[in-house]
Amino acid sequence: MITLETYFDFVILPILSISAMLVFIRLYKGPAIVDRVIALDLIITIGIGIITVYSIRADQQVMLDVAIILALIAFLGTIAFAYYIEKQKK
Amino acid sequence: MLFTVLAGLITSSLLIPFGKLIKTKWSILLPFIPVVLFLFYVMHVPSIAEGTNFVQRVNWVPSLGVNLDFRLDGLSLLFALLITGVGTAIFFYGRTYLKGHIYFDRFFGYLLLFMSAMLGVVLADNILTLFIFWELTSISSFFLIGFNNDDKSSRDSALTALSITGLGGFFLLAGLILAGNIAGTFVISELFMKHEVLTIHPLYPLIIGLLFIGAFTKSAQFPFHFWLPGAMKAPTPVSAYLHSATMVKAGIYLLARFTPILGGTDLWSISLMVVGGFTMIFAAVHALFRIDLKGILAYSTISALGVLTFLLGLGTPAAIIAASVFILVHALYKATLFMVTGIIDHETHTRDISVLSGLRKVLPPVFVAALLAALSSAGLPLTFGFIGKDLIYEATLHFNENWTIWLTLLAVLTNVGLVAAGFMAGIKPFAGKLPSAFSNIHLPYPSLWIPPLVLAIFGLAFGLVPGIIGNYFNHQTANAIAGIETDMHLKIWHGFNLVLILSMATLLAGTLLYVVNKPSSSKLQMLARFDGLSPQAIFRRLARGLKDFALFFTRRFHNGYLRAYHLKIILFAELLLAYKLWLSGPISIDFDSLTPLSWYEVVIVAILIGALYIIVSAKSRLASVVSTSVIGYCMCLMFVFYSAPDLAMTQFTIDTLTTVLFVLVLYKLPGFINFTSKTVLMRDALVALGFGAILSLIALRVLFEPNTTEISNFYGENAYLLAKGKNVVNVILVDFRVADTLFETVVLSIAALGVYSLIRLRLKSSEKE
Amino acid sequence: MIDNHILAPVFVQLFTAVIQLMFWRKTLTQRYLSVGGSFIGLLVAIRLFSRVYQDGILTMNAANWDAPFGIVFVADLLSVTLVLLTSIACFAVSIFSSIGVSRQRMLYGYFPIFHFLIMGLHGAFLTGDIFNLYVYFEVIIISSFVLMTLGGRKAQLEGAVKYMAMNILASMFFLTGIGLLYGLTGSLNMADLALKVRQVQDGTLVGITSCFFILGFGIKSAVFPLYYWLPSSYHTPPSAVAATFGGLLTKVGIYAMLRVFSLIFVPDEFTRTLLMVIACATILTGAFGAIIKTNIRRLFSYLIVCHIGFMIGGIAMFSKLALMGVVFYLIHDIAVKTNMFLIAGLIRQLRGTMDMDKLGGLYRDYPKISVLIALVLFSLVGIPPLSGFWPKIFLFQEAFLQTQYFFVAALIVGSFVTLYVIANMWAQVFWKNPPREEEVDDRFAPMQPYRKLLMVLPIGMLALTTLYIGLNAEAIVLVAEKISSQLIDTSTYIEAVLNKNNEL
Amino acid sequence: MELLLVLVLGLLYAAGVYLILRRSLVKLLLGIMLLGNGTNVLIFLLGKITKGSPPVIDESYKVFQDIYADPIPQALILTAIVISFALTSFAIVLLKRVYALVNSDDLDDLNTPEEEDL
Amino acid sequence: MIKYFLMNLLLSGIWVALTGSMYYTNFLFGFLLGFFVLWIMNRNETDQRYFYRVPKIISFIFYFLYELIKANVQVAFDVVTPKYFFKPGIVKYPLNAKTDFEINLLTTMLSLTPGTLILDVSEDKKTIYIHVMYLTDAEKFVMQTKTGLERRLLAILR
Amino acid sequence: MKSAILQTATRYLLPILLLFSFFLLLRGHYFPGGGFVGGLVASIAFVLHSLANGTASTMKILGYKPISLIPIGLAISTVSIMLPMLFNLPPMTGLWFEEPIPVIGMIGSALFFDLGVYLVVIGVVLTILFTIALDE
Amino acid sequence: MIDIILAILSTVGALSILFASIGILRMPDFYLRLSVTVKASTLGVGLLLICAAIMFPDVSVTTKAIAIIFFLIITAPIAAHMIGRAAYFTGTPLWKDTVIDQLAGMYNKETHELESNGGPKNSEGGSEPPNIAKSEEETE
Ligand code: NA
Ligand code: NA
Repeated sequence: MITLETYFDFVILPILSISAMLVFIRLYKGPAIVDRVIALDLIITIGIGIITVYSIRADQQVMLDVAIILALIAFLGTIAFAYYIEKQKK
Repeated sequence: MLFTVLAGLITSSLLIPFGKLIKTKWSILLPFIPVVLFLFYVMHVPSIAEGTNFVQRVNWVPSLGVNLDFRLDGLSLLFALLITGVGTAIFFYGRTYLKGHIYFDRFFGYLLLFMSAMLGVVLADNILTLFIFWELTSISSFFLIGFNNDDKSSRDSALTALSITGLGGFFLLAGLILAGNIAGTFVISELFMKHEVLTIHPLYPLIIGLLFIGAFTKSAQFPFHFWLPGAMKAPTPVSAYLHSATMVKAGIYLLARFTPILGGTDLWSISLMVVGGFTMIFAAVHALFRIDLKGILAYSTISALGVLTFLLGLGTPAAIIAASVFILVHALYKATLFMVTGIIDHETHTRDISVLSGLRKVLPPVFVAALLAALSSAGLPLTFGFIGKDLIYEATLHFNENWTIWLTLLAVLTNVGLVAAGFMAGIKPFAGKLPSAFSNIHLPYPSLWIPPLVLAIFGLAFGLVPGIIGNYFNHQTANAIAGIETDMHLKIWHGFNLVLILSMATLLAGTLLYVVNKPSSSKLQMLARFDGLSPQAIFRRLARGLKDFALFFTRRFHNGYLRAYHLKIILFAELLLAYKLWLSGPISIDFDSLTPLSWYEVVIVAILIGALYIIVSAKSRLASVVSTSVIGYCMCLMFVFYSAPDLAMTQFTIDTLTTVLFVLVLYKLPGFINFTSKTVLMRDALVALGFGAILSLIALRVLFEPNTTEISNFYGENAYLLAKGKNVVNVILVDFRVADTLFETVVLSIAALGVYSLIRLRLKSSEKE
Repeated sequence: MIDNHILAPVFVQLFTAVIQLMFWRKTLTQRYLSVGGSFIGLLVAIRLFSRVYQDGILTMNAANWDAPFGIVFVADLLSVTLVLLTSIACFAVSIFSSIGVSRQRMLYGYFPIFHFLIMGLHGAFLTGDIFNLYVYFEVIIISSFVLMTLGGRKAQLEGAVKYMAMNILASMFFLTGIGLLYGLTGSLNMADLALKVRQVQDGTLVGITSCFFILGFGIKSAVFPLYYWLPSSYHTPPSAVAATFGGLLTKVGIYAMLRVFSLIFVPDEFTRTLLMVIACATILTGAFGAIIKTNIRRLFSYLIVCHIGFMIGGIAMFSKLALMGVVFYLIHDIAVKTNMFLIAGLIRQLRGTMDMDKLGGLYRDYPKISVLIALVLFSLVGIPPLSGFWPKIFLFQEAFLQTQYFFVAALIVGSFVTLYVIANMWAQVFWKNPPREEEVDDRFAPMQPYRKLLMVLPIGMLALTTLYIGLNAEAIVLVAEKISSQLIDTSTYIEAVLNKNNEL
Repeated sequence: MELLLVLVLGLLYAAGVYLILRRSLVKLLLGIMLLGNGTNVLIFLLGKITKGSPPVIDESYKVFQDIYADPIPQALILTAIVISFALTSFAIVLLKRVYALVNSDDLDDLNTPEEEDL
Repeated sequence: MIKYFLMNLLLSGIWVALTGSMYYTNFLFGFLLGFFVLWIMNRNETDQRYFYRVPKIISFIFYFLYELIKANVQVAFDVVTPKYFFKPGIVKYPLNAKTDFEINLLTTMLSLTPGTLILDVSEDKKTIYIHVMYLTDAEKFVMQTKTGLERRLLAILR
Repeated sequence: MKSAILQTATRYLLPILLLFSFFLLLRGHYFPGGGFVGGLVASIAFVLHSLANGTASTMKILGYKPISLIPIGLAISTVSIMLPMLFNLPPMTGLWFEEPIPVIGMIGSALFFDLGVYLVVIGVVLTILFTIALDE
Repeated sequence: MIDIILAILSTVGALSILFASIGILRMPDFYLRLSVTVKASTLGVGLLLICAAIMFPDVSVTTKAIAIIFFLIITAPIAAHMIGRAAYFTGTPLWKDTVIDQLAGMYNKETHELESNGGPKNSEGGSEPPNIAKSEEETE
């Protein structure tokens, strides 16, 4: 019988993992630095998803604390990149 | 005795604050120090003559076996008398010689230091104490040779002298320690009993080898002799005192002192005979070519030192008697000749014997002194030198049958040279016509010519009445050297025998040589063509070669390129670790004990590896930074998977901040330029992968090694009960291991201060250092 | 014995630094605080030393957790001796800095960081926990980076980059070693590790782990072939900073090596051979470098390398006698090397340069200072009976006992080169007249007398220390002997740390 | 899975070493950071990893009821990470100063000849 | 108005306390119950804005979710199929929204709806520039958004 | 570079992040968090503000130079560590109030220590970033 | 019942994320990639978080999940706006089939200020041509 646990393990997490891989390909390819930056941002977002699912699977809600931090401050990196990509051109 | 040794040291250090005072008429106090010391030692003569030895022991570093142990026996006393006696003459002479010199005080400071050191050497009853004073003589000699410090050749000579004697000193130290180790004591009087132990020890050759290097360098034996002529750059009193009468004899003293301890073997004798023999003839020949008075004296000194070494090598009682007398003979006439040279130099401003002549007319008392000394050096009957020479021939003639002729011939030839050299130095400047340039020369202060005259008269007196010195007390010197009772009977007249014939022949041949030999600068230049083969040149080439090699080596290793340093460090680490790993055998992996593999881990690791590849190959800085962030975030996820939420949080926040920082700084920088060739890249890649592989293998091995979890269990059990926290990692950070955390915040603070100052602080050019 | 106050030297420095931070930009106050703090630190260190000398090893269980569960601080004789010497050096440098460091640098935190550095050194000597040691190493590294770059010229930045890169590499090796050690034993307390390492089944792994410590501490203590950072950087910072570095930093590496290799890994045949090869190569490397350098600080840097070789050789021989030599040398070296760089600073003040080719005339113009300096220089050379001489006796003795003739030769070469370069330096700097008299930039003469005094006083103080070490060698030998016995027989240390005094 | 971490740490060390062998100061910095990460992974791995059991005691209990991850390596790595951050940030600023001074991040441009010694 | 909201929260809190169940659905239920009670009690008050606004907010949320899902499906379809159907462009959009908060909320909403993305706001905060994925006609897009999202949003806020 | 959207957002993100950082600080002893992460999050809040509004305006909010937080934080940590010595306990020993306090839990010297760490971290990160940002 | 809801929610969430990933990989220009990814991923993660909120009985988890969603919703558009604007600024090209670019030339080159009406007033070469790419190139 397919339980929710096995569903998470064999469907959801693989999908998320594959997504992360795909995004990484974009990060690898670029071509522009901004492409890499958004790829990075997306990887972190996917990371939040993975952590969420993982915390469900491991029955460890403390892991969600990590996700909070990711959600709150990940965009700082993106903003920093944006800020200085512009500054570089100036 | 301790006080006599320290007297000079203390006065010398007093001269640092009171130097100005002593430049005034108070300088008259200076010679009284050696005078008092001399009298002190003279008072000991009777008891020593009776065979008593004086011992004084003061603890200094007892746990090391280094103590201020002093012992006065015949050998020490002879040297102590020489040091203080000749010292007295030199102090009187020097006070006038250097009158008004701006560094008068420094000069006497060094001289006093030297006197102390020298007394220490000869009195020490502990080989390490002896060494301590030995080195001090080198140092004071260094300062005295370089006394005219604005003259480059003085400085160079001082450096050469110190290098040679210093290097010898370190060998000597090694030798002494080795001997002390084997014998189990550093006390000389105890070492006498260890003769057997030391001489049969397999390391015996090493001991005496090291000892010889020390003695030969100090006593200017071939091939280390060349520093001594250079040392003549020192003011003349110094040459007279250190470089003829006393310091250079320290090596002889050492050999003599160690004769009863280490001597008596073929190795010992033959080495000394070969080195001494070669040195004496080599230097005697060289002396004949000099035109500088000091040069002649320097080479004849070397030759005389060779003679002494040679005699100690012969090692028979006769030879030892000869040596113990010759030490005194030589000191007296050589010091005199040097002082005379000093006066000549002082008055005529030249020391070139091809220019000097007829000075007897203007400097009669000086001439008398010089004449007496020259005759003593020539071994004219009735002088002390005659007795010395007699004893030498006595020694060579009565050595081993097979060698007699050769050894005697060698001695004769050397003496012929020395006779000629002595005449060149003592008679030549005074003979002949007085050039007009020198006609208005006046006799200097008596304090300048009385000391040499006194010494010269002593040379005559001891010759006339050899018994007063020789039989009375000098045979105790010989006893001390030989370690047994010697049979010494010095007489003016031994009767008409082979020795006398040889003496006369020597004198005759020497006089003839003096008459025939006309040293000139052209001859000297001819000789200079062979300079390339001289030990000095060889040493110089060696030194230059060493310097070139040092330059090459230093440049090669420390070439200024950080990456090259890293490469060497990493390669060294790899070699070391790979070797160890290879020794440790194959690895077995217990797959069952591993945690199960999951999809997401593989993907995260794949991404991490991809990011690593981007960093390694990136052409753009920002792409590298983005990839570094990716690595950080992947690590963060790994930490989440493997139950480390605190780590994940910290890694993530810090990574984000680092990214911000990087971006803040990097946006100005241009893209990477690839400077490096493909081969280098390949090499580095191999090195890097090798390092990674080694680390992986090590980690793998350690991973399967069982360990105890006592401490982490303790933390788990007590985190809440005792430390009142449930997040054990945090409890560790703020309680169990709070010391780490406190100082970690200090690290952070320092970094912030550093950043602040690095950016803000702009020094004015005047403040830059 | 338990004593809750053994961290006092650390806290004194920490407080000094923190209070100075509160007086940010008040340079005069900072100067007073620095000298005052250093003085108190010195008193505290003396007290601690005498207590340990009399009562034996003192321990303190930080946060009241018994070893091996918490971090334990251990004051054994080796630690407190080094703490004492560091305090002496700190006091001297602190006085020197008040004149020898520019006001601009003080405005940007020179003093607090200097005290943090000293604090790190004290901590490193006193801790009994290997990871805690790592933390102090980092305190030392970061504060030395900052001191090195403070107001950086290009050369200083160059030096700092190289210093930084290689020292971080050293930390990496060290930390990796700690990780492996934890993996093998599950412990970090050094005394506990001493026991647990012996229980590790796979002995080769212990050997491998020890290599990481050799690498890490080897870089720290600048041995061949890991020494590059030292001659790349020590000639660049202000002299007061260079003095702290030259006197103390490489010695922490030696200290750590002594500690770790006596307590945790007792050197096996391979390690000893390796260390001996390293020692000989280090001596030669330092000697070669010293011969060719004309800048006195570059020359001193290589001399440091050379003399590190002496100590490593002693560790390689690892016997009571050899370690006595190492400890004695360590004591001597801290006092002398610190002073050497202060002297370099003074020379620069006197002449405006540190290049021997341009220097000269000091003996003519400043005879008394010259005599003072000569004393230090000849102590460095080891002219007997000055301080550098004594430890060589031990080293020679032990080298002969263990038939390490290469080491004997290296010792002779190293000693000789030291003698030669120092004598040459004397001839160049003091005897020779300056090649261009008109270019002499004497900044010392116009200084106010008390400032002159403040510059010379620390040099004199350290010289006196050196003189004491040399002339009263007996006292030092006794200390070295005790330390060496403790290093050879670590059971007292282990008992002192791990004693279950609750159960007694 | 431990083997994965073994691979990761090896590659981190390798990449770090490769980068510190380059001429660019930026790469040097990145290399140092990677070496730091490699060391952290090594410590983490050798503390014996476990999944899904953080060393946090459950709210309703006073001691652990189940196995839990070894907290010591985590605390050590936490300290190491913070220290690395301190060093890295200082180094990054050093990079900035170097760039301002020599107008490149090429380490060779930073080399100062001995003639410029004080 | 804030008074009502706080009152409502208090009521739902009391409800949770009374029932003793901390489960969030219980809180939600308590909130709705409280809203209903408040509405009943204050039917004759003049200020009825709170009671209008809450249903408006709820309906807006549903509107937004609907738009979100619809557009997401559209984009998802476009993403996975080989052919691209979109016609992207950057459109200038004059704002009715005045305050910072209004602008911010609007831009967030727009950005979160698939197919549109705020690139920038002009310096005088009168215009925003939107990147639109499916742009047939710029004017038409502006009109649709004005009457759709912006109007509804402003209705809640004002 | 100025972005109205970002500026408006930081107006409410700053308090949220600060609040969150306190939350992390206070609960560190029981859940993941603590002084380090708390301090980092707090400093990120200010960094974000400075990116949006310029460093000068952030400095205005802070009132003091961030560098002055460093000695304060260090002093708090150090004092909390040395306090036990007054009670003749080894330094760094944890001291606790008898009764737990609601929300925070047990109050002890560890919390003060963590507070010191928190302040130091904020001081450090802001000093570093602002110094660089102002050096343009 | 609840399991089925969870399965649906999680599947939709995961697929959203997958579409975002495919989008960022496939979309022809930067702006399209950005546009696709921001919302899809936010939606996806949001749904997964809702799953977590339902799975864990604690209120704290629910509040945490809501907090995360809230943070994502407010931060993601800001990040997108910032990076999009930076990209436009640095001349990241638009796709070749882009219909219109009303932003072209609206930025003041020196001050980076954005005009609102009537196009560029300052002379400076007048209206710039739209920044539409012919092909993808490395632009750094
Ligand atoms: Na949209
Ligand atoms: Na924590």
